[in-house]
Amino acid sequence: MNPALSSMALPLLAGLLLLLAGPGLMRRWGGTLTLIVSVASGLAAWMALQSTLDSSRQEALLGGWEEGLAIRLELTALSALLLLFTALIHGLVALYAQFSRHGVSHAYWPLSCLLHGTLAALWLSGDLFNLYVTLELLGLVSVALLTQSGPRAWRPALNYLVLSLAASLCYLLGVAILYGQYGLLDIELLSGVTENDAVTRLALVLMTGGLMLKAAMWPLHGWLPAAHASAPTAVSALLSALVVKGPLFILWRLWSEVAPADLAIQAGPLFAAAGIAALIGGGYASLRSPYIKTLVAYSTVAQMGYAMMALGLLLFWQHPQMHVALWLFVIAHGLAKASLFMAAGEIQHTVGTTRISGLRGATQTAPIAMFAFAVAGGSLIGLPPSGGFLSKWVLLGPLLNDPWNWPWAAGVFLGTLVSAAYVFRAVIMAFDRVHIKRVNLNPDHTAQWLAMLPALLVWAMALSGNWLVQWLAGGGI
Amino acid sequence: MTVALEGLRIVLLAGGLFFFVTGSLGLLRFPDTYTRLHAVTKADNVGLGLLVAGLSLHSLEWQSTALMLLIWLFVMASGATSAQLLARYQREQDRQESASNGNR
Amino acid sequence: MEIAEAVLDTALIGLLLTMAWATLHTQRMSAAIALFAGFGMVLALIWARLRAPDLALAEAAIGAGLTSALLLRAASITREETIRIPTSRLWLRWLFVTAVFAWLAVHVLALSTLDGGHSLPELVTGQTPNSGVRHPVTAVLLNFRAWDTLLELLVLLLALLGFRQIARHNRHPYDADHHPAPWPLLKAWSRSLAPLLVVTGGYLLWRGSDDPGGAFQAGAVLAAALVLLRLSGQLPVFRWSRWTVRLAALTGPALFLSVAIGSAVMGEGWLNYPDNASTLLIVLIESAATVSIAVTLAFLVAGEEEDIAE
Amino acid sequence: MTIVTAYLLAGLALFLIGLHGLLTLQSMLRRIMAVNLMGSGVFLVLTALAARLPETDPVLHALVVTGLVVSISATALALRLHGALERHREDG
Repeated sequence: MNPALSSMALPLLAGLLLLLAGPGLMRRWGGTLTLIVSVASGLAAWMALQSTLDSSRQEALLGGWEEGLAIRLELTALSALLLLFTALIHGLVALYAQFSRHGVSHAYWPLSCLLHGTLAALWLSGDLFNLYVTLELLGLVSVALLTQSGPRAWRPALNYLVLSLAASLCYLLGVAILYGQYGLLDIELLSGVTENDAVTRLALVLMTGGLMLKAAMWPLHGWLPAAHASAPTAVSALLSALVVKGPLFILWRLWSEVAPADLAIQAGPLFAAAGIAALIGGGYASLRSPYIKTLVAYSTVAQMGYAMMALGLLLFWQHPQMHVALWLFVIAHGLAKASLFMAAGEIQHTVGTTRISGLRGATQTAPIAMFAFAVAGGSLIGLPPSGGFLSKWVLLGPLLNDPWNWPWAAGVFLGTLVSAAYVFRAVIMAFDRVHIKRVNLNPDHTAQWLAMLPALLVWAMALSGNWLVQWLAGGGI
Repeated sequence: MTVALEGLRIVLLAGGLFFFVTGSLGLLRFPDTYTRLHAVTKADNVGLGLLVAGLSLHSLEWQSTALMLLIWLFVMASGATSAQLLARYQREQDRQESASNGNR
Repeated sequence: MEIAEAVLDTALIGLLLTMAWATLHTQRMSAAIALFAGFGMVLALIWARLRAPDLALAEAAIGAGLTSALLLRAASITREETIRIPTSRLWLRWLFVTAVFAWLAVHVLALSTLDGGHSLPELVTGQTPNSGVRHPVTAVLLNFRAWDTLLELLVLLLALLGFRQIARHNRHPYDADHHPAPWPLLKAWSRSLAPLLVVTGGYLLWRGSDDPGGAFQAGAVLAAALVLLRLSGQLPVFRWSRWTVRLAALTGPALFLSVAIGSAVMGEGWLNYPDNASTLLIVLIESAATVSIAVTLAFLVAGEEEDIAE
Repeated sequence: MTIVTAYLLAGLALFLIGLHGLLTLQSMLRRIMAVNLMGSGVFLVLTALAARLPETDPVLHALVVTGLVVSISATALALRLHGALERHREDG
């Protein structure tokens, strides 16, 4: 358990030290310290992952008090993998932010470290109220990061802050009702006690509503496109790849552990249907958006719908393969989305416009960034060598082998079709070399190569697929 | 003995209530800020004084009475000062207003 | 006594709900803010009524005091606008709200009677003696659920960082002539009030281990003192660029985190205070937290005119 | 109609008034106040639940103190953002 705790404490400590150091030192040492912390935290997460392989579930009761009283931190193979994933994404984005020309202001580094620490605290926490505080922390870090790009981001940031406040209050009301009924805040103790009555259903509905709003799942996604498109490139990469996944993780824990089994089975199809609606709604909005970054932001909404569908099917069938598919998808989507946003940021700076029409001839003017965009887009669609393909393959396995489930498989194919539509829309525009959009800036090659890095990692996921599957399935669900 | 005390307590509390009501009534009915400030600070302070006297008879321990007296003193001090500041601020607003429509 | 309590409760609840509704739906903004301050006070009364003195202290200092100061400052910037109350299909909306209320109320009513044996409160009172403090709420805040309090200090710090981000794009740095010189009366009053507030804050902090009080209430009272001195011109503009201010704002979370890591490395586990030193550690953490809460809240309320040369 | 039920229902009503205000009001300052009311409603529900025991439940009181400080910090940031937006719009 100690390596996981150190993987969480390192970024928090680094963030506080950077803040204390002040602007001068932050400009010079901010980037390197953040990179070192990400690498160290990643190593600690790797050791935690290895330790979970033999004893599947480790836990720590903070302060040494008994079960219900102390806050419980749990480490499973999945949370260790998510710790590693968070450290990896933070490292890649820090690398990009450090070396790209239009980098980030010096205040970005402590906030990125604090975001890393908050996410680690969220993956490990096993207490409902502790999850409320981490959710609130996540919302405030995202708003602080959002306001970095100056006045144009203030209105979406304010909208996001007010809505995420209301969402976490809905979640807190649900926690209050659960505590009122069972007198417990600990997830593991609650899972043994909850039964399928009206009060528990009401509490779970409130908590799910709050979490869906924070995870920008389809009917409640309004705030995300404006917020993620107006943020600086590195920030929107972090927000889309990681911050949106926090509430999804809590939703999964809620419905797979706290909710009674028969209630979860009833809720499964609802989630799956909402997921398909999100895939189509988000995809359609992404198709119609005239700006590159809003296209990528709406695709986040669509892909979250895909995660919701995988969650719904998992709840309905309790099939271990669905669990593996859900978390493979989360990792593949994180890497792909980080690469997409970084590539989009680079293309925008090189081409000089934020509109999709400016992409004409981008394969000529910004070749490496466009290649990264296409590769990451391929993983979003699920084209073979990528992580996205791996997760869809694992999901479709049980779906296809008995005819009753074919409608769900049709939903997955429809989602794939829609995501293919909006990715190829941008890529085809880039190959149009007849009337190339004149480029006024000399392209920044190092940044474009860095934008490609996560896309290559998504492809590498296909190679390391069997370890990932073995960890997720074998290491304890 | 206690009947007299009881009677006195009720009279004091009723007096306090009366002053609070007149204070709020003054706040609602008076035309401008200055007169409202008068109503609120003066009437409520006296009301609070009577209330403190009535309540101290109720408990008869010197600690709570001393505490209530301290609170009353503090409310009077803060009430008087904020009334002064508000009145001064209002006068400045009126002066600016008269100056602006004077030279318009 | 039964009727008196019923009258008190109906009065409080009636006042609370009407003020809440009025705050959102009155025409003039200044009236809305006055009602909001009143709402904060009524809520503080209700916390006292529900036998929660810690909350009454915190609500009065934070909810009614600092939030209203923040709202007044925000309202002074926004143009005085009388809002157009959306009256389209008003009754339909209110019908829907009452329907949802009825649905929620039916379920929540089942909670009002405590049927199952809820072991957690007895567990807390049982364990409080060996938690280093006597007051159970402070024991929960700083020992049993110390991880929540640490994360929550980070929440305050992050609100300040977000505040700082906006200041960096702020083209309205503090210029002395723009602000009228504070009146002598205001200066005299704040000079006599500030020591009183500091003493009360210190008292609340110290009493926190045995009776209601503690870091948050003390921090809010000290923040009020700082804001008062700042607005009356006796304190210079709060500058985040000066390292002393940064150190003050960061002591709380930094000390708490180092104690947590120290207990994990040297002691038995994360946030597991050694038994003989738990009281000392809690008092140390609580005073550091009070300092950082006071500086952070003072910054959030009166730190707006920041110099952008940082 | 014990005290606990009365204040539980008052908390719920407060939460719904805040939620309704948040969804229907246009002025951002009012929506920030509405979110504050929602927060107070949830805290009232928590404290009413704490009052069920003869000597109130310390865990819930600690949760509400934490919630209060979380809501003041988020409100302060929201109001600062709103102020910056207003001043930005004035400068054009």
